[in-house]
Amino acid sequence: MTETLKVGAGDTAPAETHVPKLYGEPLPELPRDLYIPPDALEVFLDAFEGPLDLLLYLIRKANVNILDIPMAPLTAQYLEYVEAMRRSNLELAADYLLMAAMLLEIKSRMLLPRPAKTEEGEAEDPRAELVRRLMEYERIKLAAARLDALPQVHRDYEWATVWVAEKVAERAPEVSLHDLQAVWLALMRKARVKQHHRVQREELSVRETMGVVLRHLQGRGYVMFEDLFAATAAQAGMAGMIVSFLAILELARESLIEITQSEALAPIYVKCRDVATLQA
Amino acid sequence: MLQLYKPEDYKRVLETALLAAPEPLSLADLKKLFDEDFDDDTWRTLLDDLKRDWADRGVELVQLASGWRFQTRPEYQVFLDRLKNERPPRYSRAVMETLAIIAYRQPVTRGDIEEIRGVAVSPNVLKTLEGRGWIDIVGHRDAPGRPALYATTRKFLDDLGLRSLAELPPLAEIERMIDAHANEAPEIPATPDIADDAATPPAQGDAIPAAAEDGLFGPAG
Amino acid sequence: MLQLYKPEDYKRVLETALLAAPEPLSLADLKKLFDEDFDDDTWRTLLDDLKRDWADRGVELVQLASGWRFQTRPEYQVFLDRLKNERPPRYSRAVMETLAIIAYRQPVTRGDIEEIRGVAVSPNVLKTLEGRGWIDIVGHRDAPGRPALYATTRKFLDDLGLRSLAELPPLAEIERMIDAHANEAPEIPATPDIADDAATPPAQGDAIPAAAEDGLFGPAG
Repeated sequence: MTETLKVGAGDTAPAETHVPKLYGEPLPELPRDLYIPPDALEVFLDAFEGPLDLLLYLIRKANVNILDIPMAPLTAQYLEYVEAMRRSNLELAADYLLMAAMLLEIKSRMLLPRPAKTEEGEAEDPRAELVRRLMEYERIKLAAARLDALPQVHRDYEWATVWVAEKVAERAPEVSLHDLQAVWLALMRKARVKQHHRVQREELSVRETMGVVLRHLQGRGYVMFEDLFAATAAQAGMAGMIVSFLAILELARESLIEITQSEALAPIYVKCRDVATLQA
Repeated sequence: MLQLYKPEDYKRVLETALLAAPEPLSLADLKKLFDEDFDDDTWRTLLDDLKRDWADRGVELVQLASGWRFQTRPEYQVFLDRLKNERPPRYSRAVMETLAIIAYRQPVTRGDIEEIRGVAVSPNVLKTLEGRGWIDIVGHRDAPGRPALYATTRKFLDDLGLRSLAELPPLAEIERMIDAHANEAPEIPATPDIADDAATPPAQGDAIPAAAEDGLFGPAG
Repeated sequence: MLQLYKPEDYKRVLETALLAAPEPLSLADLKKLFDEDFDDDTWRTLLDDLKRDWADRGVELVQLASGWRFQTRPEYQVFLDRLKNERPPRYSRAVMETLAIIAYRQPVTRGDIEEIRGVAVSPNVLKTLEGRGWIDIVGHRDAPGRPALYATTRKFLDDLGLRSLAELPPLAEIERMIDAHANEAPEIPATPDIADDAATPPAQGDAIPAAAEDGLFGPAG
């Protein structure tokens, strides 16, 4: 594994020549692609999202294996970049300085003899954490580019938005069967409470109910058989219904009412025999 | 880039732009869509054609003062309303009680309603229900003043999703529920026949108002 | 009221509702449209049919995280852009990388994002994404300072045309690509697209100046 970073062949030699020294350490080779005109440095800096992005650029540009990074030249290039920034009086982000310290620390640990192998296998490479972070960042960087490539509403397409032509007429209230039933139930309950004492006081008699039925039939022509029960049942419940039935039979027997049914199971209608004489 | 050759291609771009535009698009706006400069007759043809394409849909292309836009047809409003979460307005208690009384006791007079409710019925209440087309007068009772008899209409059934009055929650059942609540203690065993009779609503419940209208079962006189 | 008889009639109501809805409509929403209760297969057939009807148009029916919606096809955007006064801004790399970390590693704290990106995260980046309604705070990590945990929203999926996070471009694939590249001998040129992707500094226009973006330290001394 060579310890020099390959540099693009087309790169021209820098006009400025001086002995590159970083923190007193001479560089083995000039990191040519890092010689940037000072006024372009700011633009260059802006192009990177941080030290990890810059390191990835240096590694990919040199086309070296990310799992076996040559630490010395990489560190040298990185520091040269930091130094160039310092020379141009550009403000340096803390993150860049932090990374510089980390690179120098890894590099120095690389110079020390490797510790003995552990039980699990090879000893931890001093570069392992850096490699892990670089790979994770590269994954996210690619993912971000992929996300950005996805069609995005308002940038790449629009929602269809058809105008809703609202009618000017106000919205009619809605009534459900359930509402209707609940109201009726409440009405019936109220009616029962009102009539409770009367029902208790007065005895239910067939004759009295016959009067109720007659009154109910008065002026109505044909009345549904069931409605007669409904009218009396509302007043006296099931007992009232039985009394009503007896009263209707008695009225029919006395020929005061007429009961008709057109066919079996058809509705049964009840009608006063002589409306005129019964009118009050 | 998408290449446009036939009039169909242009129409498709036009349609897409109009469907996506939040505001009506003027002819000047629409002209920005294409590099080509059509004369107004061509534009008119394109737009008329597009309008015709949408003739049988729930959405139509209309020309307004400020330009062209797609909008929903009024007939579809009732469906779109169902998607809204806002609560629909509600009728007052007086209107609901009156409606319930008419539905279950029809035909009834205003006096009948007042008797059951125990309070006077405002003419507005009946007017509201008549205005909605849910009740109408089906005759007059042969009594002093010949009071009007109210019954529910076919529109009432349609609007409540009923095929006939027979599908109203049965009266007897409701009353059994009241009984169960009111006098829990003395359970009088009902003769099955009677209970069944009372619980079975008339087969053609909605035929009653109609019959009264026809004068068949109308007030004897 | 409009009567619906044939499947075509139902499809037309469906189409109208979907074209007019300001938000995607879920199946539950769509079911509110009709009195009839169709089973899911019938719904699927109706929607698939409708989708097919629009196959050759500039607008398409798509299924997103929160439901169904009509949207214009990307090929037509070049025309629609001509009607716009301004183009929507492209997000900076800082914003997109932050979004990617939240999307793929959610829920994450600001500290997690900084750890992965290797730089401080400006509050503006998070504010931009929150303002778009793409991320929100879903809780707090049980750690010193109880940092907020960020996650992506349903709107993020809707706006990017995804039905679920599972439809994000797979990270696993990206990892394979990196691995394939990493395992090659250093002398052999890398797979071109990866090398290009990773080694090409972004166009200047995309990047927010680091000084404004990430907050700078004092001059190195």
